[in-house]
Amino acid sequence: MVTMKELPREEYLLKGHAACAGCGPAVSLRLLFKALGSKVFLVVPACCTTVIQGPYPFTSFGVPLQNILFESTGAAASGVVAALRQRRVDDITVVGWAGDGGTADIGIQALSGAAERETNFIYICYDNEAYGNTGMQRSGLTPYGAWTTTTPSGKKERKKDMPMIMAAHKIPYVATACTAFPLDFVNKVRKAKDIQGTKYIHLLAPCPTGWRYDTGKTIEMGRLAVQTGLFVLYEIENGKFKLNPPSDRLVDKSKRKPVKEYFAGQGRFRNLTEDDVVRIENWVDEDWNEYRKRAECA
Amino acid sequence: MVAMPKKRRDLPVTPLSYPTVGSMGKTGSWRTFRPEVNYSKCTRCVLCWVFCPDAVITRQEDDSPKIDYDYCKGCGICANECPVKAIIMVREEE
Amino acid sequence: MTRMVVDTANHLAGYAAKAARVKVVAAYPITPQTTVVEKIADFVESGEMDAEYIRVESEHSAMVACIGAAATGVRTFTATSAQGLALMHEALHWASGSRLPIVMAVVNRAMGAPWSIWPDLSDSLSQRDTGWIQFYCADNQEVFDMILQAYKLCEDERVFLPAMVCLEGFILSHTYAPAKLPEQSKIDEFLPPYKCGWMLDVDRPYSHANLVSPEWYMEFRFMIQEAMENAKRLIPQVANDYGKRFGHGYGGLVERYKCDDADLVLLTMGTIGSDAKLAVDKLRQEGLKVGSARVRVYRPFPVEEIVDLAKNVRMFATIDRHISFGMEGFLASEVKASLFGQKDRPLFAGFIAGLGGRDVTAETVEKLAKRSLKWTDLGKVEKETEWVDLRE
Amino acid sequence: MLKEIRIHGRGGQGSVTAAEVLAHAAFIEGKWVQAFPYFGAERRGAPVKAFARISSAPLLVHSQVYCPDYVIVLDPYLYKVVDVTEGLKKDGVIVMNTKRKPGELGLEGWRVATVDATGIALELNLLVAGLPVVNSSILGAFAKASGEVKLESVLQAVKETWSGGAGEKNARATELAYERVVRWWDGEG
Repeated sequence: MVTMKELPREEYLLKGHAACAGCGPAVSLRLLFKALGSKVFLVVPACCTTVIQGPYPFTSFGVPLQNILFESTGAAASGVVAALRQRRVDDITVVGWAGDGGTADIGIQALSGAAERETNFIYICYDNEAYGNTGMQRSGLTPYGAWTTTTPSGKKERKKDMPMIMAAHKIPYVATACTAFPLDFVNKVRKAKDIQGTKYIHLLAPCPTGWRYDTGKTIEMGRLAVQTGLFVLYEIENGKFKLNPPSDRLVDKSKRKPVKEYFAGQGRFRNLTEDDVVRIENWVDEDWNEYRKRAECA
Repeated sequence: MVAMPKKRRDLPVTPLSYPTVGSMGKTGSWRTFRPEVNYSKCTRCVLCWVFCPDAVITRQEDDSPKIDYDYCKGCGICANECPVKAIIMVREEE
Repeated sequence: MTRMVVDTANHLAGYAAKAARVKVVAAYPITPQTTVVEKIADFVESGEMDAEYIRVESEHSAMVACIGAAATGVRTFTATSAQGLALMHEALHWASGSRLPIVMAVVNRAMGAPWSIWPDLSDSLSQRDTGWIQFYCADNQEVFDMILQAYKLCEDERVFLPAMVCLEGFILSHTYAPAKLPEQSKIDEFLPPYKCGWMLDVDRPYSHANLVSPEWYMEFRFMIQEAMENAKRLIPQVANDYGKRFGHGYGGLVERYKCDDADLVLLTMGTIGSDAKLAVDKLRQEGLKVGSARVRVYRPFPVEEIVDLAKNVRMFATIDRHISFGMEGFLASEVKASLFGQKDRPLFAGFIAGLGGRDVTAETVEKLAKRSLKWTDLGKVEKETEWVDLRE
Repeated sequence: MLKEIRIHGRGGQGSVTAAEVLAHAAFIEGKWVQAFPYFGAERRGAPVKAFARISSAPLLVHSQVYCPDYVIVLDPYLYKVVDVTEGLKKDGVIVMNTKRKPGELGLEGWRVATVDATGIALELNLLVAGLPVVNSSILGAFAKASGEVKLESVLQAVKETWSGGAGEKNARATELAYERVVRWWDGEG
């Protein structure tokens, strides 16, 4: 297990990039490169990262980056991986880096296909729970009750369980991560790098612009998402489910912070009613029952 | 540093963009508040460096942070995350 | 030694991909394209072809996987038809904008609704503005030859564009006929290893195709237009080179047949151009001065050749296996546009025929020619666009 | 000279393969050839058509065959549901897999050659998925009845289509059909 100080000093996301102030995905990109170094081909569909690069002829990325169509990250990565294999190159890690819309909505077909074909790459969904690049519209990963520009009174449906959808593909590695737990994320990326086949990491990456909190609180929001049990850190390695710290200590409901603490800090949840909160708490309990059973089985 | 093309003949066959510090310019101008480090309080835990979204904090020899104000957007994550409150956000001077 | 084989045009497309030493094939099955990719799957599994065959989950992904592979430095191939091509549409633009020399066999099939599995050119022609070079074939040999020539052309640094080699479904795709396959070593000499204007590289990292502001976007578009003009110049050269090396082979922008002294020239695309020759022979026997010209390359469009062809002709008649709803056949529009600046323009009539696989026989073409000749004598065209054999 | 052949069969009987093998045999003799299915979706058991063209000059024609010189019928019952004579030239020949005589088939006035291809397949135990294979043998009958291709060429094409033991067996069926075909217009019947 790596420590904070052991993270390499090299930066492959260069300063002066075009992310919003306090951008969770930007923090995560830095961590991604600290995990993998520079021998990476990044495949990026339309998403905030398209903009983070800055405009031609400049880019803030120090690794090769193929911008590709919104719904096609899995397919583009498949082509890159096949070509590398034909060129007998085996020291480059191919990473698909896509947002929640590009993963769970428009891109789910290409991702599912790539996973079913056992394409050797890491797919990271950086989830800021809405279409951030186009100004915060609802996605399949927007949580219940959250305001977006297309759900002005709050989303009426629940968030898709994307990592479990990927686990159903029987790929060798599925993990969740959060920007607020950098070492957990780095370790998971490094573990994924050494596994053959499709590896899926679902990364909750808080977004001050869309979630409506102070830009300084990005890490705090991520931490609360995990501490309240709303977002759970786990990994499924060859079908074996394992809760990771600190989520592994939250099976006991009394250890979890009240979900209200998470909602209170974010403007996007301002329309939540007391009933909504109770409903969400019940869902969290139900979900945790499932996680507990899975953890016990393993 | 990548040179800005001037004429059509300077262009590559398709848009290829090269790694550049300041691809979006000097983003320090986006700032309203600036982080200031109190080095006597700093414990060299490097958390501010880890969590900086803008890669503007470098770890000095002794692991204390150095902030590049040319590019720091002033988001305040470093101040918020510093366990000993060694970084505070102060209003930019006119 | 050149080898003669008898096989379907779809299988010959597979042979051509193998002969081109394609490294990555990504494709999704659709009638009538399927036997192209089945052949390639056989080649890859038997080890006759050292390539990766990515069995993608859609045509959109097929094209994007080709883009990813081509950008990573290898030669790519795919094939599709109709709805599959339409699904690819978005990615077609991405391929040409990325200046990747991907070659694709388009096995022409009519677009639905309603479902049709039979041929017409509406699928590929409606991709006209995607920045792809488009070749149209009239027999099995031409399919094989043009796939190899397409790679040679597309990988030329003056071009760096993708190309479609179009062949009509069933009429060619499932028709078993003889073709010559040149020796592999000679093909290797003709077509050296893959070349592209750029590729992903960890030693020289860059972002490809990130945001381009209005300040530069137009210049990149102009460069594609320039590349198309270059392609127009290079297509006959590539064909000559191919012909010299292999002693046979199709090529050039327009195939002319008995046009020199013709009063009437029938302009066609695809296999109708082959049957039109039979009609021309028949009409010539009757003493009628008719020729035919098959437009082999639709993008870039051979404007100069059309202008040249028009010089001593009294009338042009196009036969389009396609309709641009609300206007006319695409070939009709392009031919007329080509001639707009000319002083003495021939009379013009456009025929719409063979949509959705309706058979266009030599007799049909003969009938259209005779009607056009009547108008030539009259000095006036009675109906500028006519649907052929349309029921009352 | 251009000769056009239409083959009638049922989906699964190998009508398209028969057209291809026939074209291949003529190709071996240096002819220009085409073989193609009726353009459409083929369903197992349903009546299907395939076509072949044999020519001494390169083939420019790409339309379907409307007035064949020859008709080959793979299935003995098909004549009841399909007009196998449709468009057939007046002096055209029908080569049919049947045990019956032309008079019993309602084909009076046509030049008909018959062979019991199903019987040959059963005799040789030439079966695929339990069904007798008749497409290879009928081509032997066609070679004899039409004179358009030599038996040797058909045998070579058959062996190139089916390899190994299957090729030998199919070739034997072709030979037997060549020997047993009856050309009724020659007064042989």
